[in-house]
Amino acid sequence: DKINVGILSLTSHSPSIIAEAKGYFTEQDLEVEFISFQAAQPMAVAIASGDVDFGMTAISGGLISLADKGVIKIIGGALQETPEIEGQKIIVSKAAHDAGVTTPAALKGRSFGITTTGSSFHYMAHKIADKEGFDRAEIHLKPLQKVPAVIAALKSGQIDAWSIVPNIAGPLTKGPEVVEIGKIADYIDNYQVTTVFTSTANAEGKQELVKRFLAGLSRGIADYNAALVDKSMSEEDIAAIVAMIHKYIYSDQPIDKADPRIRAGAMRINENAVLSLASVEDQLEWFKSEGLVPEGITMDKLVDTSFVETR
Amino acid sequence: MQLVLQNISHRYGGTTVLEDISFTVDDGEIVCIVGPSGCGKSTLLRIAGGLEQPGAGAALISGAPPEGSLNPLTYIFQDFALLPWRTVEDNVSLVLEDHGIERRERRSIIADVLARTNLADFAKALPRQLSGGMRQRVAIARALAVKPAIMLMDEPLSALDSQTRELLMDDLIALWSRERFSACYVTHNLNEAVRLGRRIVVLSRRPGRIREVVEIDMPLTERAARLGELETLQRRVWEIMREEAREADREISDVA
Amino acid sequence: MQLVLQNISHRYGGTTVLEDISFTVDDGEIVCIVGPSGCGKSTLLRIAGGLEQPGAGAALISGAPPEGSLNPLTYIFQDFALLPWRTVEDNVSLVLEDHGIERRERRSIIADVLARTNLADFAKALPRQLSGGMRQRVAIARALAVKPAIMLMDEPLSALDSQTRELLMDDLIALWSRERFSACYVTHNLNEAVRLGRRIVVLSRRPGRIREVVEIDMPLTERAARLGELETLQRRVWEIMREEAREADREISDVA
Amino acid sequence: MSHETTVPETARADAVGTRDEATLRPVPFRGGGFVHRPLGPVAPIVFLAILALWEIGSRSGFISQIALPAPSEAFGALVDLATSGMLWKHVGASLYRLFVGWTLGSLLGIAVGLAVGLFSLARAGLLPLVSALFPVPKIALLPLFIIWFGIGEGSKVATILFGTFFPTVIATYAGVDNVDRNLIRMGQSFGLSWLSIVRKIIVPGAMPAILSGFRISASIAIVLLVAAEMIGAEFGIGAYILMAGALFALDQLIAGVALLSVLGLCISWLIGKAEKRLLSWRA
Amino acid sequence: MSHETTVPETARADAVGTRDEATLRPVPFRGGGFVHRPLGPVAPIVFLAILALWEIGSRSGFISQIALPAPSEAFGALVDLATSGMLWKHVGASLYRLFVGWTLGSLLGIAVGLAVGLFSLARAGLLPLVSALFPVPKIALLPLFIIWFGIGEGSKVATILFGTFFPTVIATYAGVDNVDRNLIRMGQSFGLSWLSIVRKIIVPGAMPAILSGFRISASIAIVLLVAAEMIGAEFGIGAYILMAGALFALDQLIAGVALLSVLGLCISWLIGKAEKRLLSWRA
Ligand SMILES: Nc1ncnc2c1ncn2[C@@H]1O[C@H](COP(=O)(O)OP(=O)(O)OP(=O)(O)O)[C@@H](O)[C@H]1O
Ligand SMILES: Nc1ncnc2c1ncn2[C@@H]1O[C@H](COP(=O)(O)OP(=O)(O)OP(=O)(O)O)[C@@H](O)[C@H]1O
Ligand SMILES: [Mg+2]
Ligand SMILES: [Mg+2]
Repeated sequence: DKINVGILSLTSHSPSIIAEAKGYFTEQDLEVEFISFQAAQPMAVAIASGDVDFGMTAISGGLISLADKGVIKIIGGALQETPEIEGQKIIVSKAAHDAGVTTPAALKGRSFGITTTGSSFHYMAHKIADKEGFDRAEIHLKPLQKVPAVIAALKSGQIDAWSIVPNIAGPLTKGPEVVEIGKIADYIDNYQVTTVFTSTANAEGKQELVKRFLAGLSRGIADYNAALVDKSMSEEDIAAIVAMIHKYIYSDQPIDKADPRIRAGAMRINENAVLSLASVEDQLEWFKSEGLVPEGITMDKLVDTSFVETR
Repeated sequence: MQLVLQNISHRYGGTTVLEDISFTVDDGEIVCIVGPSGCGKSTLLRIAGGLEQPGAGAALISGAPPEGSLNPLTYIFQDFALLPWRTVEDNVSLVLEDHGIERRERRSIIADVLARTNLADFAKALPRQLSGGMRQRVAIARALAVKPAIMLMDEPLSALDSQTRELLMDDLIALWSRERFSACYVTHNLNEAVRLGRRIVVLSRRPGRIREVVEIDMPLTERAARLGELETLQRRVWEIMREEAREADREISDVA
Repeated sequence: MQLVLQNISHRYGGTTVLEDISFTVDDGEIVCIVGPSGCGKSTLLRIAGGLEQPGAGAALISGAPPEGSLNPLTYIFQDFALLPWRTVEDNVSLVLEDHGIERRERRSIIADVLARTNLADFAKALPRQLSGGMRQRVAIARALAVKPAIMLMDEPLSALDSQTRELLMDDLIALWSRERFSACYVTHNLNEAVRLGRRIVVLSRRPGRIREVVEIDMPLTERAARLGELETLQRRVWEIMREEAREADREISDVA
Repeated sequence: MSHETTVPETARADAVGTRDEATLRPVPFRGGGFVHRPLGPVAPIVFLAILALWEIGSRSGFISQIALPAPSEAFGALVDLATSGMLWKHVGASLYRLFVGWTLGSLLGIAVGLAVGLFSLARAGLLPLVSALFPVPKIALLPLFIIWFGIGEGSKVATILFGTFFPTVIATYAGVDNVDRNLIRMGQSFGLSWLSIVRKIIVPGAMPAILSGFRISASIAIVLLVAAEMIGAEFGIGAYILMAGALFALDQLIAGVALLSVLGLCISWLIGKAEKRLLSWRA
Repeated sequence: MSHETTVPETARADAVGTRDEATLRPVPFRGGGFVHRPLGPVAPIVFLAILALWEIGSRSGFISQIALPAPSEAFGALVDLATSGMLWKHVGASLYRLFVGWTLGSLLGIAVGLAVGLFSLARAGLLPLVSALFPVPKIALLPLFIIWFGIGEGSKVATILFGTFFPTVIATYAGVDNVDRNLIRMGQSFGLSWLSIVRKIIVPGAMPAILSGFRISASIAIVLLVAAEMIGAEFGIGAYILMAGALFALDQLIAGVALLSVLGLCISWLIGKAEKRLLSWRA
């Protein structure tokens, strides 16, 4: 069967690329075409409209909205914060650091970069505020649409703080403009950062296809974790996998430049796409509490638990 | 063919423009209509040609149009009304195209009328390349192409400078001498009226009523030589109109 | 004050427009310039008024302008050249504002010239509310406001219909009888030329050369009564020009 | 009157002077058409009909929920916005940006446009630049604007300023070019100073063109509001629309777009008023 | 000639007929100005001067690297793009979208514009809708466009189609309205059929307005290219610019913007050619 898989230019989307390159999807009798997106929200919309079959992104307000309209479903988990692997960082600009923002507690009254309202960054900012015990409104959110825009704003000191995955945070904190002040893991337990999702039509009408996709993906996830997170593969195999990924990610840079970027700070992706329901529910509750999604949406409407193991 | 205007009145919105106008244009006769600005001359001519429906009264025709006439009542406009994107010959062709005349015959009609108006050399020229006088000649050629029974001319010379007007008036008189067309000729210019008109219908200022109808018995071709007599006639018409014209001139339009 | 044109020639790009024109406008005298379309009449007048620099020759003035003249050489344009966004009085005011005349005096000058041109009732009207004849009267009032020594008039009546033209010609003659202004009066219209001119300079078609200068000794005020004599004169001028006019009319412009 | 002489002269002569009452018939009417009759309240009826059809389509499920929300839902979103008091915050923020950006852009544009219209050197030097930069999409420049003007009000105002500057330049210089040369010549012939001619003849003469340029620049400014508020805007109609898009809250999206539409109508109404006042001298 | 009669009659009489050669003096020149002299190659000189200054500023560090790359770098990016063969892929993809979207939008726009221009009912019903939808920013509708037209070429073409449709409608109906009523009346007076009048008088008469509408719609189409290629475009100049912007690769960004500018110039040159051919009848 032919399926379309949406990807973003982020290393966390590598498992499906690996699965395709290594023929795991072909084994499942799936012919995969990758469709690149600049942002998560259009991918969710494209899945709703049936242009794309499967995608993997953070849970956003747009995704929940579409789930509420009964057109898409979360079917598995992907990136998740785990205690033993380095997780997302809270970073601040040099200027803010000099002004005394050395711990997340000092973010009260500071500006915090996000891409769009209802994005995972928005969630993280509020979770920090909640845990540090100040009002959510006291952290000033600056929607900047795109990750690179946030980076630029942070580097030039136009915003004070941001939170981001380690492979982006790493290179930033190496430079003089950005300082790390904390970890997201301290504020959110077992944060299910990204999930696998598909259209309701697929989840309900083509369950067998979904299963085959997840099976192929799971093998890709296993390879990804082995190669980049646990580094339990031989260097040759790792290099081969990096080369596969490079076809889609950082493809505008030569392989020798892209290679370290791909390897740096890879985060664990749940084996067999296991899903943390607790984290998803926490996120859903937050969206509801902020009035970003319709009141009536339930976990049942958002998640189809029949495909993967949950915890 | 005759054109008969019977008790025509007309109003635009609240203002009466024409009141109870009746006269007849006989075959082979040029009737001139003069009157001050805005007295409704153009409106009257539009009614006569069926371009506008009169508020009261009727424009009637009697008698059959001459054989082969494609458009018995044909206009000649003050601003020439040539299509600027068509050459001279195509402008003439325009009015023949809807009549199912075959190409060959159309071309011969066009050549004929252009020759009769001395325009043969200009067949391929665009209107913008021609002087005002030549443009009006093209409009006349176009009118001739449809073999009209009666020509309705709305100040055909008033967009031209006075020398060109003089030249065209000579042409018109020559044309009339050859073809004896009938015409209803609207003008401001009393000199034109006395040079061309068999009768001159003098209108009052708005609302236009017939003030007087002046008959001129002198044959058209003799008039150039008897300008003195015409001068007195022209003076007489001007005396009738002078005050009306002055009033019309001093009218102030909507202070909106 | 006299205006002296000496051997004026002018060319635009490759085409010679004027060739070796010389004549003089004496004090209190109206000189008419007639000639076929495009022969360079307007160009000549622009040169006379210092709006254009002649290719060769010179426009000169001799004698002092009358006391208090703000603008010795003053134009009256064919298209009236009124500012459409100013009322009649403000249009007159425009030409006084740059001369440092104080407000009170300005108002009295405006009232004076409007009264002399019978425009007092129209002081607050906008140009668009006026008929063409009234607009040209405003332009004349504006010209009077700067106390000109010589008026340069470029076909001042040719944008008007012939009845209004007749009325304005009467006004001009009355004005001249009172004020004896000198003027250089360009026109196409031979009737105007013989009614107004002390001398008529007849130009050939382009390049404009002086064909003939016709002197008319009859006093202006008598001319209305002696139209017969003028008629012959007009005929004579027309005979001189007819062929030139016909040629000019049949000229085809750039086939670009 | 004929092309050949086939019509016998006698037939003509017969007709002269005789009026055959029996054959009197009216001149056929052939005018009419090609004019616009006012048709009464068609526009509101069409508008309401579309809304009604849309509502019915949505309710019956014919128009899918994810394709388009029902107008009533969009209206509901608008009411929510108003009751929560956020409406004024959003509208206020946008109006401020529009006002500042548009005013500065227009002033600069008029100044440059006058220079281009009056001085050959300015025309030769600036006009090609203006023509080259006018069609550059402003969203493409957002990253640069962030660097140049920051993520605060600066970049938002600048986006709108840039968007309004170029059309105003073009409208102004075209207006100056279109001022009747005869009026300028008249001014010169009365010895008016250069400045008087510019102030009293050229500027008022170019005013209709400048005002109609305002219409265009105002709609461009409104269109650019969304782009401008992409960067770091908490409030503003554009930010509201972007947020609605990100959350896929189509009711709010439509509500926001309707707000922009209404804003555009209001501004063009205001400009219409200004035209009526300033250009009352026109027919 | 004076307002009061203070000037003595004798002073006048003296002057008549005497020409005082000594006082002969030229008429003061007061024309001139307010015309545009062609100044030779000022535009290219200004353009080159700006590029040179910019380059020097960048090299000397006066213009910071992050604020603006040197023009040579942007040119380098363009050369890279060309040598890698990607240039044609990007340009080709964009041209295809522009062509299809603009053609469909223009055809539909002309059809609707003619209907609005010719029929009172269409005018009353459609015109308010067109006016209301024209100023809606297309980026605001992107999420809807994905649902309606998918993420393939559909939504990109639709964005451009929508962008070009409305201005074409407005240009066309305004053109029809501006056709000389006297020409229409002439057509009627010669008994031309309704269709003949529309085909031979109204359409050619509206052509100048339609063509100048094309100029506007073409630049709008180019501006919208960036917005259109926001959704799922791998290739295209807009996609290239967006990618460059996302990576803050300012040299590529400037290169892409320059490409758009050149594209705009080419299209307006083509339209100029078309105008010359189709409107050769104008002065
Ligand atoms: N379609 C129209 N709607 C309303 N009023 C009109 C219309 N056509 C003409 N009028 C008015 O009717 C009056 C007579 O107009 P008409 O054009 O017939 O006068 P005219 O005698 O031809 O004038 P002119 O000598 O200036 O050509 C004028 O006051 C004019 O403003
Ligand atoms: N500024 C100009 N540049 C180039 N050619 C010009 C210019 N002004 C006038 N001409 C040309 O010079 C010739 C004379 O023009 P001018 O306007 O002086 O003639 P005119 O006698 O006033 O004509 P008309 O009787 O039509 O008013 C014409 O052929 C005209 O095309
Ligand atoms: Mg009329
Ligand atoms: Mg002239």
